[in-house]
Amino acid sequence: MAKPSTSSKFTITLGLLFLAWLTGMLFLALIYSPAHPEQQESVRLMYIHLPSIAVAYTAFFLTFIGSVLYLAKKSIFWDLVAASAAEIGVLFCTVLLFSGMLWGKKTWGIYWDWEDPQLLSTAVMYVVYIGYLGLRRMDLTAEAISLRSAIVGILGIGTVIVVHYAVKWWRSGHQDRTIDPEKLATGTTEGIFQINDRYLFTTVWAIATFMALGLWLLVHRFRVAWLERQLAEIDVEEAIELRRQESAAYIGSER
Amino acid sequence: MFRDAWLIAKKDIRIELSSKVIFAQVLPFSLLFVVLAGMVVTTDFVTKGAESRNVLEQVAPAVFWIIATFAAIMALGRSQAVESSNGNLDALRMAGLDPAGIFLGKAAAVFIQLLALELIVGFAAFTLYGVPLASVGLLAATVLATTLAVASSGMVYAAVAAGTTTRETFVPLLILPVLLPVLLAATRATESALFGVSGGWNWSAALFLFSLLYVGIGMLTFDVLMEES
Amino acid sequence: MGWDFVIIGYVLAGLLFLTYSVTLLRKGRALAARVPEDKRTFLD
Amino acid sequence: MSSQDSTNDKTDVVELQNAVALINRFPALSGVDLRFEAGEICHLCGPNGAGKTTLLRLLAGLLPLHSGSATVFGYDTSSRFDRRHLRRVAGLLAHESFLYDELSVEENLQFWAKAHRGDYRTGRNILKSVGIGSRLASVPVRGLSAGQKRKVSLAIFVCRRPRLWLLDEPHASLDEKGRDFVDKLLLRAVEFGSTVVFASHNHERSSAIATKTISLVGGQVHEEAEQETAIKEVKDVS
Repeated sequence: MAKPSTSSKFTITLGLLFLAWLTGMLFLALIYSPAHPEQQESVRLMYIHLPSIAVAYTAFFLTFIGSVLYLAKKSIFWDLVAASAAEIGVLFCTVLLFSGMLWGKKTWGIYWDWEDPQLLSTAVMYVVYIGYLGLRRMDLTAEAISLRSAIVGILGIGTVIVVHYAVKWWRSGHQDRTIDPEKLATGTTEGIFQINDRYLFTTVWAIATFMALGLWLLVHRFRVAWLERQLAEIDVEEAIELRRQESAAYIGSER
Repeated sequence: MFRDAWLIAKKDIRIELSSKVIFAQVLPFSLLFVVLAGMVVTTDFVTKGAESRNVLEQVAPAVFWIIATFAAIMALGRSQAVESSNGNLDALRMAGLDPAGIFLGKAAAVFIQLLALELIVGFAAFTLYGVPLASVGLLAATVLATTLAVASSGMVYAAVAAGTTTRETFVPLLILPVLLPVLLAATRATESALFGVSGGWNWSAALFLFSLLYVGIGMLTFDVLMEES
Repeated sequence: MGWDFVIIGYVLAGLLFLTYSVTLLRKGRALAARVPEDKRTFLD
Repeated sequence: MSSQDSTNDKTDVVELQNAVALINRFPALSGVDLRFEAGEICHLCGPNGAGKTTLLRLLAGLLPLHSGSATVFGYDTSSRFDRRHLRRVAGLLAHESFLYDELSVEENLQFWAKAHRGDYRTGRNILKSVGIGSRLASVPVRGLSAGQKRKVSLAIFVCRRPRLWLLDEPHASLDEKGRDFVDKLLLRAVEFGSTVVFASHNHERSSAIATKTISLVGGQVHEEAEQETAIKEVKDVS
């Protein structure tokens, strides 16, 4: 530990563990797992898509928890947890969206399916939390940012749920398409596991791997946020000192 | 609380009556949009179920509510700008008005302005696009519920960004995802009111519930949102 | 069939995570160097 | 609550110890020590950027305290709850007009008198005595000159009858008559039991009425001086 950094024994262990798991995951996903009879090789995209969903949802849920606890306890710790989790969530949501689009193109022949409530509510979720991250950079006092983003962090989850059901009911009024993508999606996942438990094993492994990555990133992101907070305080102390000197200099010049 | 709400609402309406920003700027813009959409969208016929309608007729509810959403964002921006130009937000804080009352008042003023605007734009759009009207009652209920939902939820998110320098560009980013379910429900309910498809009342009721929810949220959170920025 | 998109997907995801992690670690180092040791308690 | 005890003790209205307040991370006040009693007229002076406006905003309860301690009427300005109470008893005449440009003078006065639960008549009378009669009352504020706007703000400020008068450059952009009027108002306010703090660059005028002159530099109190002024005469008379 020569140079100061955000690493600790915990993150280094977790990081090494992740790298080991990642090696295993790549082997499982690209070699061990056979091609799917219907989806063929593109089933391998599922091994980054599904774990991203798991991490993104967990992260946004953590933002929600952090926001609630911040409002309840006024603790900066939970405020920073909420902020860090939102950023990690947006990162994994990016992976989730483009891996899903690639998979959709190969399987359904389209990048984007407007009939799928899951897809649309995920897109809304993405925008909501990008807005949340934008709010955290606003030119307000630290306390105002924490309070307002806690409100958005709590309402954010609600928005995603409401959008999900709204889209679902909205689309249900339309006539059925020849292939219902939702059925197809769930159908094939069930199919995957029925046909070959190698798919299931790989998926579970990949989820564990991504969760480890998510946690590792979260811890580091939190520490960066924490350091930024400390640094801001130090800067303020310095600024106060400077301002006092300014006052002393003025008095000196007067005499 | 209601005294404060009434005071604020009256003041905001009076400001609109003398400055006419919504009616001299947002309204013409919205009407222009109605005409543009009519020119751009094809009038080819589509078959949907047993019925056959032209595309313009079919998309009229969606077009109308998209225009209304844009108008709402402008009205909300205006509602915030009025308070920030001469530091009036600080004066409101000093006055010690009930935050819930301020929320209700400002949301009510936006509600009334939007409602008036939608009546004119809606009349123009549905006449020009030549749509039928199956149920006046449902249409009225939908417009009321939607406008209430837009005004209440929009006011909450407009206040989240209040006091920041990049407010004008930031507010739409915050508001649009929230307005998406409102837009969907309003479009479906309006389709139902115009073409006589069933299910419209459920959508109106859902919109009404949504707006009640946001009225509650606004009354609870304005306390925090009105604090020092 | 489908290997092309699989490779694109994996490479993009890998690059994204790698860039983010490296940026985060470097930022952490830069910040940690400026914060005195007694304020670097991380609560873990 | 501790604040309750000190409200009974009426002598100390403002008590600041090493008070630091930030404006966007900039320490506009870098440690102010200040205390004064009820019935004083405090004149704040100092170069631009010395922290006068920030001090007034802190005393008005519009700014959170960063560190140190600052109580006004026993309200602790580091608590959100206390600040809210403080704002009801303090009045601030700020640089900004606090007026709605689109509304007329009359409409502004009516709205703010009601919002502040103030006395509309008082405001009306003040407007009349500073020369904004019925002819100007229906003009939108947008069309007024800076000095006229200032007078309207002043009328609204007075009609809420604050216990603590906080004025940021009350003499600015007013004509000679207006300035005299302001001075008279401040003296009257003290007579009725309020406390006055005002920032001004106009030394001659200020020292004529102030009981205390506080000069701020670099966000700190540089000099504090008590003086014999007109207010003492007023007190002697009454």
